Amino acid sequence: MGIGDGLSRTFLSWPVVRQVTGADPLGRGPAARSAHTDGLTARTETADRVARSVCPYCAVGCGQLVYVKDEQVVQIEGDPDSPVSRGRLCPKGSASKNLVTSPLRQTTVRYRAPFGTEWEDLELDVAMEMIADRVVKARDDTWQELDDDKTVRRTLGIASLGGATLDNEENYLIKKLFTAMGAIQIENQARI
Amino acid sequence: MAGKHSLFGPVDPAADAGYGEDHPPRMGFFTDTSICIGCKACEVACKEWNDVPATHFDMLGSSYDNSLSLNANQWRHVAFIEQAKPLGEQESGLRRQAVDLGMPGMAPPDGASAAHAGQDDDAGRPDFRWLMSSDVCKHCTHAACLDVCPTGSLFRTEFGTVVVQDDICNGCGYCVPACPYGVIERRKGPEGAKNVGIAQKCTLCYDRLGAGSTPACAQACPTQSIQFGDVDELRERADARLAQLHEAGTTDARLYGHDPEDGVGGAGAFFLLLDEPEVYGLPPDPVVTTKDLPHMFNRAGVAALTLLAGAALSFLGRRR
Amino acid sequence: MVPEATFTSYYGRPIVKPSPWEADIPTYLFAGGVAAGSSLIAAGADLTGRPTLRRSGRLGAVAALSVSMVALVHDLGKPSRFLNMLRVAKVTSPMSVGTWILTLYGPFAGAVAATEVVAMLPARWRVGPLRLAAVVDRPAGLLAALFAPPVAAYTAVLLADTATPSWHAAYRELPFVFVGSAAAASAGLGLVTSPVGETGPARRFAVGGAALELVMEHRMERSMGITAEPLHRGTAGRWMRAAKALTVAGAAGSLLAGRSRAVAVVSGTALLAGSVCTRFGIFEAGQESAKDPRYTVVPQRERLAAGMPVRSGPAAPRTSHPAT
Amino acid sequence: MAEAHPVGFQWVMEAKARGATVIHVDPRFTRTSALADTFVPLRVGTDIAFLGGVINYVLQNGLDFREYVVAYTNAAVIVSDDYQDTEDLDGLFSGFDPATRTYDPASWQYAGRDSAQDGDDQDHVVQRETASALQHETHGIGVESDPPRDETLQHPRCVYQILKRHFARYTPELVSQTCGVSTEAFLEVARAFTENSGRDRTTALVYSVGWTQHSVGVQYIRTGAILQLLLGNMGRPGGGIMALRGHASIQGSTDIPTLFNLLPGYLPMPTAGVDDSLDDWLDGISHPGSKGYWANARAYGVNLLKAYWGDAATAENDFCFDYLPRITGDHGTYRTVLDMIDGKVKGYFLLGQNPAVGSAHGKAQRLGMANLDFLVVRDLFEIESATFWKNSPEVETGEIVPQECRTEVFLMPAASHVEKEGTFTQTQRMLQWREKAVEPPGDCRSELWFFYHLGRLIRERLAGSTAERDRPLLDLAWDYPMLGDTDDPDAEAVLMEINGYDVATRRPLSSFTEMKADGSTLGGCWIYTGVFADGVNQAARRTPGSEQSYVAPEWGWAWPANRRTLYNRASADPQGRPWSERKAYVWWDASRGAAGEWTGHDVPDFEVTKPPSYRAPAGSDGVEAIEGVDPFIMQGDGKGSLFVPKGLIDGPLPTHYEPVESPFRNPIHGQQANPTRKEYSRPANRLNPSPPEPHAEVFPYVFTTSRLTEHHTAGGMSRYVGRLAELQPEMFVEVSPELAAERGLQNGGWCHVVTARAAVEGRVLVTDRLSPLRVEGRVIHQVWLPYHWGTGGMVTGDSANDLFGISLDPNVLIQESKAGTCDVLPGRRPTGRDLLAFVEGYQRRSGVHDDHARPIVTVGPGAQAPDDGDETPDPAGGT
Ligand SMILES: Nc1nc2c(c(=O)[nH]1)N[C@H]1C(S)=C(S)[C@@H](COP(=O)(O)OP(=O)(O)OC[C@H]3O[C@@H](n4cnc5c(=O)[nH]c(N)nc54)[C@H](O)[C@@H]3O)O[C@H]1N2
Ligand SMILES: Nc1nc2c(c(=O)[nH]1)N[C@H]1C(S)=C(S)[C@@H](COP(=O)(O)OP(=O)(O)OC[C@H]3O[C@@H](n4cnc5c(=O)[nH]c(N)nc54)[C@H](O)[C@@H]3O)O[C@H]1N2
Ligand code: SF4
Ligand code: SF4
Ligand code: SF4
Ligand code: SF4
Ligand code: SF4
Ligand SMILES: [Mo]
Repeated sequence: MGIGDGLSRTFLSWPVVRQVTGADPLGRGPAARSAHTDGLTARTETADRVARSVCPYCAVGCGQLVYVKDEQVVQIEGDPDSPVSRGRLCPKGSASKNLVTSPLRQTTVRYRAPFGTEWEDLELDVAMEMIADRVVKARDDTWQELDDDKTVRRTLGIASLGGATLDNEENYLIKKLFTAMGAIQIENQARI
Repeated sequence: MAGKHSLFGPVDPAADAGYGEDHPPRMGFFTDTSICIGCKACEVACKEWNDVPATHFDMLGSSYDNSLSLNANQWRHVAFIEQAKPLGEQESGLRRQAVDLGMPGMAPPDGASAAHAGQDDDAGRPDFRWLMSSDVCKHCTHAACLDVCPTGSLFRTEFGTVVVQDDICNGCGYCVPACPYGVIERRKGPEGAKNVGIAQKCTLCYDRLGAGSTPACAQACPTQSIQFGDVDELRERADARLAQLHEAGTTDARLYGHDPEDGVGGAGAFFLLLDEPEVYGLPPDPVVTTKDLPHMFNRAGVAALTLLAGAALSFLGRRR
Repeated sequence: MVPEATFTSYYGRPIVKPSPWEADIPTYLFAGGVAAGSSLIAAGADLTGRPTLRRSGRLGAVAALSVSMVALVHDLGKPSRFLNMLRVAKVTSPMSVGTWILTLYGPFAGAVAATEVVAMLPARWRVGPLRLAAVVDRPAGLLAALFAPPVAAYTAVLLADTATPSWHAAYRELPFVFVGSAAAASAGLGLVTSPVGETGPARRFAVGGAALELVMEHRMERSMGITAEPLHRGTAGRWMRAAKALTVAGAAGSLLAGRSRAVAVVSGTALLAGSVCTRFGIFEAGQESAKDPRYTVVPQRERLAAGMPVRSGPAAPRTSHPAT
Repeated sequence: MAEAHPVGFQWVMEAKARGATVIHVDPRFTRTSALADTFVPLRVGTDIAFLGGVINYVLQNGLDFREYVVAYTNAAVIVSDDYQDTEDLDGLFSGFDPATRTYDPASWQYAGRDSAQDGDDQDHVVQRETASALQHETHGIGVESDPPRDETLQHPRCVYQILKRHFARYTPELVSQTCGVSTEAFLEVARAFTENSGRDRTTALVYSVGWTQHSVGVQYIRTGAILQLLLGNMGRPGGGIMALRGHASIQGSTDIPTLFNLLPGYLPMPTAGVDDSLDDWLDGISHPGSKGYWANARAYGVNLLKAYWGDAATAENDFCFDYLPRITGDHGTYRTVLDMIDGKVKGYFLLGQNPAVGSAHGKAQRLGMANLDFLVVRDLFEIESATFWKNSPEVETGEIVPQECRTEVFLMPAASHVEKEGTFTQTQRMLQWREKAVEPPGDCRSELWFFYHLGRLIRERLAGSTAERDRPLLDLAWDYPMLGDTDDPDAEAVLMEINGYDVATRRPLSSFTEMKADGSTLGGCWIYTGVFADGVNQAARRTPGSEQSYVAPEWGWAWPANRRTLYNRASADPQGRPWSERKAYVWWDASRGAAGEWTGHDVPDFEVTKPPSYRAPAGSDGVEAIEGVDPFIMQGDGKGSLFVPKGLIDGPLPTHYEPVESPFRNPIHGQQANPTRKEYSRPANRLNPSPPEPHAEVFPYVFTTSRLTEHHTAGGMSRYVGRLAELQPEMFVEVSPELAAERGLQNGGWCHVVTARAAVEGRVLVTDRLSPLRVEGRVIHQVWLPYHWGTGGMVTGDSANDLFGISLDPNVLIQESKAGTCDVLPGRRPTGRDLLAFVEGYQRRSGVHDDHARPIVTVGPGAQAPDDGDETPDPAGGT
């Protein structure tokens, strides 16, 4: 019969027997435990690796530990070693796993054609080529050599906004490329 | 081992449940609400760790509390109480106020005076405070939920905490009305979520404790309003903190649930509050229902005998 | 009426949670009572030679038991795990105790019902093991009757052993109310199903049960303080008023039912209905008392104000803060 | 701080536990107020008056830290006798030109300086256009080293006395009248501030965007700086001014700027006609004759150019200086958005920013995006800025018709912070390296990948071009090691380039002092040099905090030179001794080294072997001119600036101006609001009238916007994340019970807030946390809104930013999004076309409907004249 934790378990592991024979007659503790309970482990223990990271939300810069199992992020929590945060995270930092694993994350390129009413799909490399074409064209079309007789060598036809969520290395390449391109309306959250 | 305090009174719950004397120390929480900033990190961290579903997407209009209560999908709940109340003043026992006390919009000060904003030089500081407090399962020394559970799903761990075994619970729901704090609840949904139909509540992160880690909520708490540790030591810390606050003039600070002599034999998760418990949605003098169980069974036994006797008498009577 | 007590709460939200139970559970309470009472009646009828009353009692008991088991399983959040109830035997859990009581009671009630069915078969079919029926018949019936009173009584503890204010506060009297109700209802069933010639004990049982129920219910309310309020309000109030009327009427009727089969049927039905109403009324009142923080806070506050917090230690209560 | 920097707030709580007094000054009672010892509600936009009152309290009662003030600030310096104060000119300083609404700072100079030979100065008009104050954040002021001084501070024209006169009017009564703060509360703050400052105690000032998002934002912070200098709190432990910055790497994106006016390391973008040659550009930075480390600007500039253009950059071609495009004025984001509406911009990249929700004047943002050739949105989610053509409020009103909107949109999925490696620079200038945990899903890629490959594709297209304009792209040093299957550039290699190395040996530089101006070293951001000291990624250091001192120097790396507190020389007295034992931080130890060394808990912000007694030889400049008692080593005179003779657009001292939209007449001066503010007056940017204009009463209430702990900025990282979305599921509006009664608002019901731009709705939250204030004898209601909602995500709602128009601080071009006027009505707002008509009705009633130019200057010659605001000439000019 299906008494106990499964057919394979023996009569001796029937909790009632354990109640009668053990130190837990009221069936509150050891007698009541299931095999599953005995096998519980924290997933931080079973992770394949832990990456030391930093919270992506605000500038406090709290330390995060990112636990990975089977190439999936299984837990993100505060890094107790961090002298900034001492292992603590606010609700946003605590929601970081939910952020990176959110089902709403965009994982494919979406394209909206001029006058379009819906998104279309686009291969990543096609999109890259198309963007490169458009940059080159916009730059050519709006190139400005002089302004009021003063040399400016630039384009005011290309602008960009954003950077505060990005890495220093990324901002460095962004500014470097745009500057070489002659695009100057490069802005980010520091302005707002 | 079952003993004279197995149903009521101070006891080491893990030992009483049969873990022997060399079980690890009892672990629990001291939540010092006087330093809670109401950030809800505890709510989020708990949900992330325990994969508790999000179900509630309506604004409640009750200050910043949109999580409603402790329930199957909310194992930590941060209460927000806005009070027009003179600071540092002593509270009387029973407040002479209406049910909806402290709610936004209650008792607006005289429109014209605007005195509570501290406009008039002699009006002093704003007589207003915003209390925040993160509530959780109390991991009672005498846990009604555990006592009444007919399947042994709820059990006492070696750390003295009270945990549901999801693989055992049959959803009888008995633990729900048994809890004197209204903590545990059967998960109703959402569809597709795990453990629907099963009683759910804080496990005090039993899996993490086993791994030597701090519970997710306490680990996250930015201000250490939630302090995790050995209950005996936390009780000392709480006493010290209370003394410190009283000395500093915060006379309305009081401990809640720390007393091993109280109705649940002391809570494994206890609190420092700045007002009466019921202001925070906590019962002022909770008692584990099974304290009265022997008496109840007694009465039921007499009743059963009465029934038996009644039946016998009915048949013993004159045959008609 | 108790004057409206002033109290504080958190946005008027409940403190304790109402049970997640629905109509299943009062149905279970009712059916369990009917089953228990019926087994007693059946045993009495068996011993005193009232075959129809015996049969109706035995079959009624097993039918009611089946209803109660269906209701119970239906109520489970994970019905597939019904048998997990038998994992442990917990004396601290009225539901576990009840389960084991039912486990003892059920087979006997079932067996004796089976023998009754066997007895109804044509004699030539009663061959082989079926012949055993005649042997086990009376012992099984007596054992079922022995285990029946706990079945009727434990459900009161089931409700009372909660933090639901109007249930817990009733714990002293509720078992009597429930056994009274069980007696009245099962007797009602007997009145409905048996010829007047056999129902004398049932009528006495009915009157006694009804009286016990009504008297103890009255005492219960007086001892409950503010938590009696929900018994008078809303749906619960309507159930309770109907219960009282039906039970009184049913009891009165059963005094006269000795002569008229029709009166017996009507009053028996009234008693059954009265029991249903009692169970639903008390169930509902408890649910309501849990949803309103007043019933949790006020009694506890009163206790504190009287300087009598619940403490295990020495008489002088340890106060945790100046206000208590 | 508890709301928006909760984990940082643990340190405030810890300080409080150790006995610190915590004071919170804010228009509304927040989570921070709940934990503060004292909460002082004030009217939004009046902090200069409030702090000015504290300064006045300090000066009137002689409570300044005199030894510190004399030695370390410019209090003793004597200012030109041409200088006239706002006290003399009713709210203007000397040098104001009403036509351009700019100041000529010549009269603000230190005495004895011949401002005529001020050849290296950028034109003040240009300065305002180019947000030059941001450069001065680290540039320091270009003043000469040795101005005349009166160390008794008695000279009537010494800074101290000017300050005293300037702030004399900021009495407790005036503070009370202006800010709506009780004099008692004000005095409590003033006392707490002063009693907790000095040798043995320090007071820290913490601010964030409650101070910056004003048309006088920079001067707010200046006021704080003056106070902290007067009380001797700068450069000392537990003191200073803590700017709580915003996003994870907002500091990094300012240091290595994606900003129009800056290059990495706060080098300015060259201005056409000003920075014509490498020398012009570098002299403009180093201010020859000034003290300090900017004297080495040539090395920093050359290293950057070498990092950009590698081998192509040689001494002969001025290291490709001509490859840098030139700016000609304001190219800020708001200006650019208006240009988009005008069709001048073809392509727009959004790199982790959501202006459709996050930037002021949401409608202008969205209409601008609807008028592009192409838009590239790189984000984790399908944010509003990517879907404006589909579900924006303008689609509802018919202002954007999808079938008629020509913008081509590419939504490129971005890799998250765990899917790439790199450094963030947090608010205390500390770089922390993140390890990559997993590969990004699907087509998600890092910006590093995107920009590297975009550059590669563009260069491929231009390969073989002989056009001169393509040289900067073709000569670009664009060669990084690739990692993994997706060809990700190696972030560590990029960080190495940022750090800089010896070109010949590729040895990483350990300090910017190793940078050479001859092209033999390169480095992309001089202030970051040292992050790769000894070839080790110092930003990846993770010595547990518990195993080191409280300064925690071995966790991450802080610029410059891993220094955790700037200007920490000031933590010792002029002789180099700690001001007190309790507050010892960095001090001179005569027994160390050959002839003594600076030492202490932190890396000394001073040449280690330069003794306190060092005096500069006459005629010296640069680092040599920094004397042993000059802690502010980036300033041209080595002193903390109480008075700023140069570098600020709107005056050498802060003075109270009303917010651009205010129901009140400026109680202090005839000049109503900041006269030099940026205001783009055009039909699309109508501002509510303020006194002395008529009809201000149409918008009787003050509103302000800010954050909730539970959400993040424009909501991309919270409204799309269930765990956060459920915590604050709906847009709401906080009002006081008094206002609720006045306007019939029900808690939990709906209301809508109206300005001349838009009406937005939200649920009502009636709360005592907002209280009416009494200002100038009138009761004023303040309304509060969070700005986190938009049309996308799991929880949607109206965007508070739709309520704002665009008016900017002149120094840094940051919008005034902390103060506006509005009306509040019960119920839901009209929808569709009715909404447009509804808002237009308000415009009519308030008189801003017809082509409306508002007076900006309200005193002196030119007062009350309609002002067209700041339109720049059509830039799509010559080729
Ligand atoms: N939870 C959360 N944290 C965040 C963010 C987030 O969106 N959510 N964003 C991050 C970013 S990008 C930034 S920039 C920071 C911003 O951090 P904060 O500046 O702290 O953020 P805010 O909430 O916008 O504004 C702070 C306070 O300024 C007050 N205030 C408004 N006007 C005035 C005024 O005139 N005077 C004074 N004294 N106070 C005024 C507001 O009432 C508000 O309480 O937060 C970062 N951290
Ligand atoms: N009314 C009002 N308006 C304000 C303010 C205010 O106080 N009041 N505050 C202002 C301030 S201080 C700020 S900073 C702005 C913020 O405004 P925004 O910067 O526009 O808002 P965010 O929602 O932070 O946008 C950042 C976006 O970056 C995306 N993201 C995150 N990580 C990455 C990444 O690694 N790569 C890429 N490509 N994308 C990523 C996120 O999904 C998110 O959509 O709002 C400003 N607007
Ligand atoms: S955890 Fe919170 S406080 Fe810390 S960095 Fe992240 S968002 Fe900021
Ligand atoms: S608080 Fe309730 S759920 Fe928690 S242990 Fe106690 S009785 Fe059980
Ligand atoms: S619902 Fe589950 S945990 Fe609760 S009492 Fe029933 S079996 Fe036990
Ligand atoms: S201890 Fe664990 S399960 Fe309990 S509230 Fe905290 S995080 Fe949740
Ligand atoms: S995490 Fe800590 S501070 Fe934040 S709400 Fe929870 S208990 Fe309060
Ligand atoms: Mo920000």
